[in-house]
Amino acid sequence: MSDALLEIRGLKVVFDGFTALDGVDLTVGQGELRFLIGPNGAGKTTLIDVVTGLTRPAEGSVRFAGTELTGRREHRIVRLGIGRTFQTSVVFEELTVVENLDLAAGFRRPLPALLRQRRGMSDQVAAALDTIGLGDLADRPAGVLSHGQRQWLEIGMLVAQRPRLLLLDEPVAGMSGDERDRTGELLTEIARDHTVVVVEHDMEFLRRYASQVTVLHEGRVLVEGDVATVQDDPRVQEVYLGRGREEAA
Amino acid sequence: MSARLRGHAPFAAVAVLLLVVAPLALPAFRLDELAKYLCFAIAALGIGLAWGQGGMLTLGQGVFFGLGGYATAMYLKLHDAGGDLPDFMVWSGVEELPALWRPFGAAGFALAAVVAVPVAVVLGALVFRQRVRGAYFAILTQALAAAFVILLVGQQGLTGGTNGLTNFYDVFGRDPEAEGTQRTLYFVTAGVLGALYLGARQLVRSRFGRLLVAVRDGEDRVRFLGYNPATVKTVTFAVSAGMAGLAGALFVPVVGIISPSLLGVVPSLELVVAVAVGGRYALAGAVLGAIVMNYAKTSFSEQWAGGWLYLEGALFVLVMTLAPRGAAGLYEQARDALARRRGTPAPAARPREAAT
Amino acid sequence: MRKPFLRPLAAAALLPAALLTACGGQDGGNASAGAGGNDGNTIKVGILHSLSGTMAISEVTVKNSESLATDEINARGGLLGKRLQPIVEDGASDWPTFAQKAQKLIRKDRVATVFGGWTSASRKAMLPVFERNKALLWYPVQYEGLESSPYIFYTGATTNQQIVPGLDYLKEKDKKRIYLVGSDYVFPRTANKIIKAYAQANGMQILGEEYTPLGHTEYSTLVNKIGEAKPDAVFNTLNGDSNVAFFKQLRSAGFDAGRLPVMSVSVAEEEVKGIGVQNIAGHPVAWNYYQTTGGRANEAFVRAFQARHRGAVTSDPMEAGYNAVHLWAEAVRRAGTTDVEAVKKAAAGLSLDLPEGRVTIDGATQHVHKTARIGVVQPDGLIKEVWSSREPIRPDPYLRSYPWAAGLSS
Amino acid sequence: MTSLLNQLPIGLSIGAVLLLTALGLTFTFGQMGVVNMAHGEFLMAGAYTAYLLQDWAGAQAVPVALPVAFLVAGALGWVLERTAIRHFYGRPLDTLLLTWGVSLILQQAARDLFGAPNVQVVAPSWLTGRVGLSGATLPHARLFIMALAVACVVGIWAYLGRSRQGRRMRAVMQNRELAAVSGVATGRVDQLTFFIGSGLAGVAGVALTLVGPVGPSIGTYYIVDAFLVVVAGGLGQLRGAVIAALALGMLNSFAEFWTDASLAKVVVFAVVVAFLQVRPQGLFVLRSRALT
Repeated sequence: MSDALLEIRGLKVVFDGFTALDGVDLTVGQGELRFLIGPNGAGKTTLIDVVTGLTRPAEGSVRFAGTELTGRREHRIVRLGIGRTFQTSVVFEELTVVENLDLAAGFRRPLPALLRQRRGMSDQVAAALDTIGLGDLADRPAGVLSHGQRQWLEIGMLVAQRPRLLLLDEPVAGMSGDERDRTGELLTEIARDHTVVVVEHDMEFLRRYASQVTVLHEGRVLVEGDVATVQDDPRVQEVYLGRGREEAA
Repeated sequence: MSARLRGHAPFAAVAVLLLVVAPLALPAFRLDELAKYLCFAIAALGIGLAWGQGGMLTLGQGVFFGLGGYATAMYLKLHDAGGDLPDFMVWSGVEELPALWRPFGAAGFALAAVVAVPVAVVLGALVFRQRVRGAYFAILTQALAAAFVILLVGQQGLTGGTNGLTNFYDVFGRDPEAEGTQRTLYFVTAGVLGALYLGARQLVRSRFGRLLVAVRDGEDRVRFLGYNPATVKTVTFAVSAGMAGLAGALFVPVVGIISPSLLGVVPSLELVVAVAVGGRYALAGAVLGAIVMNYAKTSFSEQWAGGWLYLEGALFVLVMTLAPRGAAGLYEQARDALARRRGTPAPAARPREAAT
Repeated sequence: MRKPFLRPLAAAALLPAALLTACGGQDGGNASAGAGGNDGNTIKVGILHSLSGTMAISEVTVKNSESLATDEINARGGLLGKRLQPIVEDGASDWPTFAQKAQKLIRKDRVATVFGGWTSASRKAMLPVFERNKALLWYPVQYEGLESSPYIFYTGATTNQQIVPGLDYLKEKDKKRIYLVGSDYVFPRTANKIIKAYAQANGMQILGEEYTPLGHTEYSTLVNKIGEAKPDAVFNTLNGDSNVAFFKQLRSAGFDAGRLPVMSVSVAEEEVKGIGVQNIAGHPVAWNYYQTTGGRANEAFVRAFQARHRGAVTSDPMEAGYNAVHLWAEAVRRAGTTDVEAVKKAAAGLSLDLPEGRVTIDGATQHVHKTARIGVVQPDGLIKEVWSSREPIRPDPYLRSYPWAAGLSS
Repeated sequence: MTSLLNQLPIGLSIGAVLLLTALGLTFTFGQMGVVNMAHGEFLMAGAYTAYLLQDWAGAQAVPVALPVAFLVAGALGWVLERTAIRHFYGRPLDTLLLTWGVSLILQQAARDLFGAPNVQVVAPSWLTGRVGLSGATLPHARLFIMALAVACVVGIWAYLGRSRQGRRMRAVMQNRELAAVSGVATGRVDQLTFFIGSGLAGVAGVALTLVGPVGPSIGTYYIVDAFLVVVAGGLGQLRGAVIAALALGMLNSFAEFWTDASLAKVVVFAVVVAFLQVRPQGLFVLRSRALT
């Protein structure tokens, strides 16, 4: 499996006696766009939290390009080339759009360079700004952005980090129809030259943009495969139709 | 270009006021008082940086102020004693110069402000690495100030106890009570304040400054941008401590005394109050807050002693409830309102009041 | 986004600077007025105590008795044909403020003399200001000795007028095993050094020496240690609120005055009420003056003071402050001027009948001869004298005349 | 040896004082994120309540004052919550500074109302005795404080666990948003929490008149230690506060026995800092999945 970028084996996470993940195996290949779905409490976000160092697993291993990630601190994992977004977007409202992007692009800078003022825009930042299409708002504080724009800015910040693996946690939650389309296009564009894992509830969005899907249920992997296979799987239908239909809508 | 010039005009105006007008208009002892306020303003600048920009509410700046102050005072004492024991050690029954004092004989002044920095680095590294923050950090620094005072007071032979260190006869070759010396010290203090202000402003505008604001508003998010917030905070905390140390180092020759009562919980809090009233998000607000509040305290207690506590308390409650961004924030609001009436677009987005 | 950092600077800077400048102008005008506080029809004197902060509780009472004294002098026709004009300043329980206010009184107000201070720390902070400006300070509180500034007059007791007599009394009562308890600051530490030297020379035994931080309120461990050591008496140099906690906890652990007398040197009539009479009644204290001290001068003093402050008690530091004003005024009368050097010369050997009895200034040390008095706290909260040195004791701040104290002040 | 044994009950009684002073804070700080620096002045209000009741209740002022002080301090807290603190939820640092301003005003007000010197609160005679306990002696006053602390803890525990209001309070403590959408009027719960937290300070203030001074600045003597207990115990954690208070009480007792009072304070502080290195969130933590 030389092209596997992320390899998760036997992952178990326990919160105060509640088992959130129970022996999850997952492999994401280089260049892949993978969707992670499942009803509430299935452990999707927990899985991302473990990969990015926010949560410590009780058992199991997470290897990224051959490096073990468990036990490393969050910023170290980012420096290895993994970036993520959060369900509720966190951009720095007092900083301008460009400053937000510049910050994201800058963690490789040495300390002395940090002490200088930013002049203009680096290519990296300009490219990210172009990708997310917020050029008009470049010098406005992020606090004035709409919800959708903030999500895009977050994605832009992620791109500006130049990670090898992007983890997006519900990028279209709370978006209007137009914004979803725009985000979908953005996602497709990014997936062209990045490895991306998307956690999503929205089945419609899933059908339009996903190819490979992993379904989690009660802390375990239920099904894995392409969209059609997964949708037709009776177990998935049971899980979703039984209780989760309204959540998925 | 003209905008940049305009940006510097207020600074120049204040510089002229402090360096030319005040020395000409004020009698010597008022100038000496102003010099004292400027020392507090230097410490306040550090708090503005750590708290306003970095979100670290440090209630123990008195500790660093004290480290700087005691270092200078120890140097001056040794210098006065000229090879003998400092006077207070004689009363306290100390017979031989303690080892702790020896280094301060020579390069005392150079050491003065520097002492605070490594202490802050060690403390910051320990505390921030473990993600102790917000109210926890505030309470911890407050307890540190309390413990530091107890320690200082308990070691009378080393520190002069509650009396502190005072009675210096010779400050760098000059009589500290002479008006000429006081004038010189005033200029030195004002100069240091100006330089530190410009330095701090540069820091705030730099990428590091942007990063610091990001850490303040979303420490955990910053971690996922690949930075270690603990490092950013430790560096800022150390810079802020260094400023407090320098303030203490200048305070000693200006006022002629350093004692534990200047470093405890209450004086540390009063510095923070001054910053809050002046405007925590603006460095200039912090500086001016310290000057105005200390001036008000002096002149108010000359008129109605008990009333100062009411005034300070009430002012504080009002500022926190009605204008949490302090005087500087009010000024900005007024300016924006004016700009809106003239039809120019107002710069949007104020910093949110940081949660934790 | 970035400009705003500077703008408020200009706006707000104008306010305090303008204010300072404005009052600076005033100051300049005053500064040129007559020297030595001798200004036309008035003589200015400074009164500098903490009117706010933690020390206000004690110092305000001294300010009141000093004001009483200046008013008495004015009522009797003033001094050198002029009225005394007291200028009251607040030291705010903050030692640098004491130094700066002293400087203001001397340089701006040009006062003839200053009465002020309570804590050693405030005196130490003011000392260089008075010495450099060659101005006079009258310090009215008992203190730890080992000081004799040519520009300070000390009207409170030094150690040989309070601590040493206290020890003499304990020795006389055959209390030979002593436990030392004090707040952690200069006076208790110095006092205890003296006590230890005295004990060694007089066959007394020091069973323990404990200090607690100022404002400490938890004494159960200390009481336990005392209980274990089983001393005959405790010598107490605790300060302020700590005394309340100490006496309450000592009593509730079963130690009353009969079982374990506690000799206090910082508990006067003022403090007894807060401690609770039932907690301290029967314990001895050492001072030079009590409200109950006999004599016409004291009757008049107590009457005058209580006429102004109903229900108030008079205590040793208050009386020493009152004395300071009268002693200075008498010295000025004799010198015929308020000039500092002339007043100092006239004050040497000066003797007056004051509430505590005959008080004489010792020219060499600028302290006063004082009668030592041991009192016992009464159930009504006042203190009754049970022992006295009869004669005023010559002040000896460095304890040079006591062989056992050799080496204490090196 | 007996005196060393004596330190055990002394440690317990120091712990009881710490617990009483900190108990209210675990509520206001824990549930509401309010760093109430005026908590010490609510203690003071309780102490002065006992003083004022002496005229009426005579020597039994202390027990009579307990419920009254609870109401008085609680009312003060409630007014503070309604007028100022409710605008500050989610900004603990601002509440810290705000309440410090309030504490300055209350201290000066006490000075103006009751005078700067300490006042006298006479303990009832049944609280002045002591009991022997296998060589160790324990004053009745200390036993009373311990019993009061136990009573308060049990009362709070029962209230939180058994009553409807208490369960609502716990719900808000654990997840404010969820409680709000489940129909809990969080605003009313906040008012009640602040009332109870402040009221507990009043009760502690009455108890402290048995062992300490009664004056305008007593709040400042207890506040820093009380916060250390809350920080070490973990926010809003009753059992955390109990264990932390007892542990710090014991530590204080033995550290002072072997060294002195000043050093004992420094030791306590150092231990708390070291402890926070191991457990930055205190003894017990409320888990939350949100990225704060």
